[in-house]
Amino acid sequence: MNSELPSIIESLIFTAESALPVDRLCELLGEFERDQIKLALAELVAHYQERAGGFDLVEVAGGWQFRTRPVFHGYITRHIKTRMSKFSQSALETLAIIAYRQPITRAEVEHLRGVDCGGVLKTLLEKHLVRILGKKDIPGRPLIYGTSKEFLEVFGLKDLKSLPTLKEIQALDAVPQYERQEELQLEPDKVIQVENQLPLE
Amino acid sequence: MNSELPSIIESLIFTAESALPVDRLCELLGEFERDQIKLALAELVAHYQERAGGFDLVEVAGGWQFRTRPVFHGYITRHIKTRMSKFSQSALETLAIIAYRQPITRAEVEHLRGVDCGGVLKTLLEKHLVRILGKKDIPGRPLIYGTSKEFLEVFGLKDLKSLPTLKEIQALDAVPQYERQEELQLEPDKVIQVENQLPLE
Amino acid sequence: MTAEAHHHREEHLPLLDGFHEQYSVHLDKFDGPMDLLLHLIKKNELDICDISIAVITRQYLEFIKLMKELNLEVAGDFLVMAATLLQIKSRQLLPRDDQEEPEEEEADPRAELVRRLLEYQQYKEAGMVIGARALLGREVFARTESEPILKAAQNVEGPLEVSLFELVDAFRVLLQRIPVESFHDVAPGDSLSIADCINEILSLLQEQDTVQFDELVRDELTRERVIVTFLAILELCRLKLIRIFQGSEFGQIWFVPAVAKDSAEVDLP
Repeated sequence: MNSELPSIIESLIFTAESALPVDRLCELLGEFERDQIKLALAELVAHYQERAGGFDLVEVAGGWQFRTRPVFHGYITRHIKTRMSKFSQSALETLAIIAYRQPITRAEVEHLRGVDCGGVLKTLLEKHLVRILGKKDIPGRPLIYGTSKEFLEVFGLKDLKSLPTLKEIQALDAVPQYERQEELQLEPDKVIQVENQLPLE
Repeated sequence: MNSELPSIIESLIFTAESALPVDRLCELLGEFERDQIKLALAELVAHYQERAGGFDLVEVAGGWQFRTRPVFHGYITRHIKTRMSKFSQSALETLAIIAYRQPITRAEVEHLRGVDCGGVLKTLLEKHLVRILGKKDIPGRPLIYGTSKEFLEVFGLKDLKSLPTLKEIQALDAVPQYERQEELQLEPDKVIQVENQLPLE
Repeated sequence: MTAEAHHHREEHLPLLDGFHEQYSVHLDKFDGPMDLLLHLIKKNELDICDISIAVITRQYLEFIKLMKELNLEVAGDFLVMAATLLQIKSRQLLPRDDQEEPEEEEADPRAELVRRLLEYQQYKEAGMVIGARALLGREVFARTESEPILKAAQNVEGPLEVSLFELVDAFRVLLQRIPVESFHDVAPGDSLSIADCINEILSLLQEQDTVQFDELVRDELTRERVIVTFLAILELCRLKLIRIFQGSEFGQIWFVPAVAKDSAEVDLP
């Protein structure tokens, strides 16, 4: 095996605009065998994992990319503005429904959430996290939606299969966890008390 | 010395938009001494030099930067051919007009956009997204344009019928129908009536 | 919340003076009726599969009442759910008619709601799990600087990166910019299938000099196909792109390009 191959691959991944799929690597490096390339890649991944430096070599959206390790984000945001604002609960819910149930229509999302989702859907489309897949072959031909490559990139997922399964999520819930929502008192006169105490159970 | 400092510095240089001067590093990492920072930086430089991988940590224009090693430039420039080409707003607009109003002549596109579209049209033809459908039997016999099979492929459409209509996109913002419906009666006394009439289990 | 709304509320609810901000934050936490229902179920320590509709309905209505007292806009979705709850409640309370439908198992009127709640809860939790990941651009960063040797290079080929939404949105923005009268006939609904058909006919005419109507509908002789094809031909004729011929009455319809293709030269700079 060419001893420089890992370095060549490293330089290609380093300079790529987005995550570099193995297929494209093989295309770019036509003079090497696919097996050689995969072996060299594995070597690189092992190196970065062991070293645990400022960044890692990770697989996202079907490709390989260097990304900083999450523990350092507090330092990085001192000079880089965070692009992503925190997602609202409704955005996350809608995104989850689309991710797990795609292809899905707006009406189906709204039936599951019990609320109008037009605004949220538009925002997700504008952020390129969700995309229009086409139209459904039913009367009215409604648009159908699915998640995009950017969704995988932003959430650091290798592919849709690497989403936690709903079963796994349910198992998480079985473990008692603190109520994420603070108590809401419905009797107006008691409201004030609650607001002042705010004890989390 | 903080054993994480080299990694922190590494993550900062990695994410910087241009070469990062030592002064700037010290500014960003106010909790560390300048000497510590310089020492950690020296450690990093030594690491990359010794490793001789795909890229180096080098000092350019008074700052520190990761740069691929020149020996690999022959490989790196191969990227150019597979780099994703982004759409300019004018190309997108022109394509949208052609997609939604085909068959259409160049003059009609230009009338709508209010600017010359020759260059954009040529690019779209070269990218095979748009094709010449024929000639129009009016003075000057202008060419008429329409979208191609590649256009459908790029956008993942089955046919032109699957293009979302403007209405569908605008509908995302619209207020749902039922909000304009009459208010549900929720007056407290009425509710209590219901409670009183019906025996509760 | 607008300043006026805030003011208005203060006049009417001196009781909650000074606590509006926090309170409205709480109200905003509910992402719709399903979310509110789940909260009420949890708060009452009920099992989703065996909820007391009476208790939940009462508290749900109280909540909506409170929202109204606070002058918060109650979205239609909340009212729809209120109606659903009241309907379930009344169905539960109806005397069971044994004579009429003896063969049918007595269905629990709550079943549909329970199923929806369980499903909603699943996605709500999935959303939280997804949201807890380290996100690119927030906790995790990729390299932004491009390599100097690549910066200079122009690229002509390469896969295109654009979404369908961007395309429609570009068209939408364009329409906002230009005067309405020049764009009065924006393709409504299915007329785009006529565009498909036009595209098809013009492609055929590039390969052969003449096309018969029959040729176009031969493979798919449906009412819709015939009508769409006919409309496409009329449109092509109107646009002066084709000429139509008919040999005899009720005879075969032929069409040819309006302009011979050999005189085709590109009119681009």
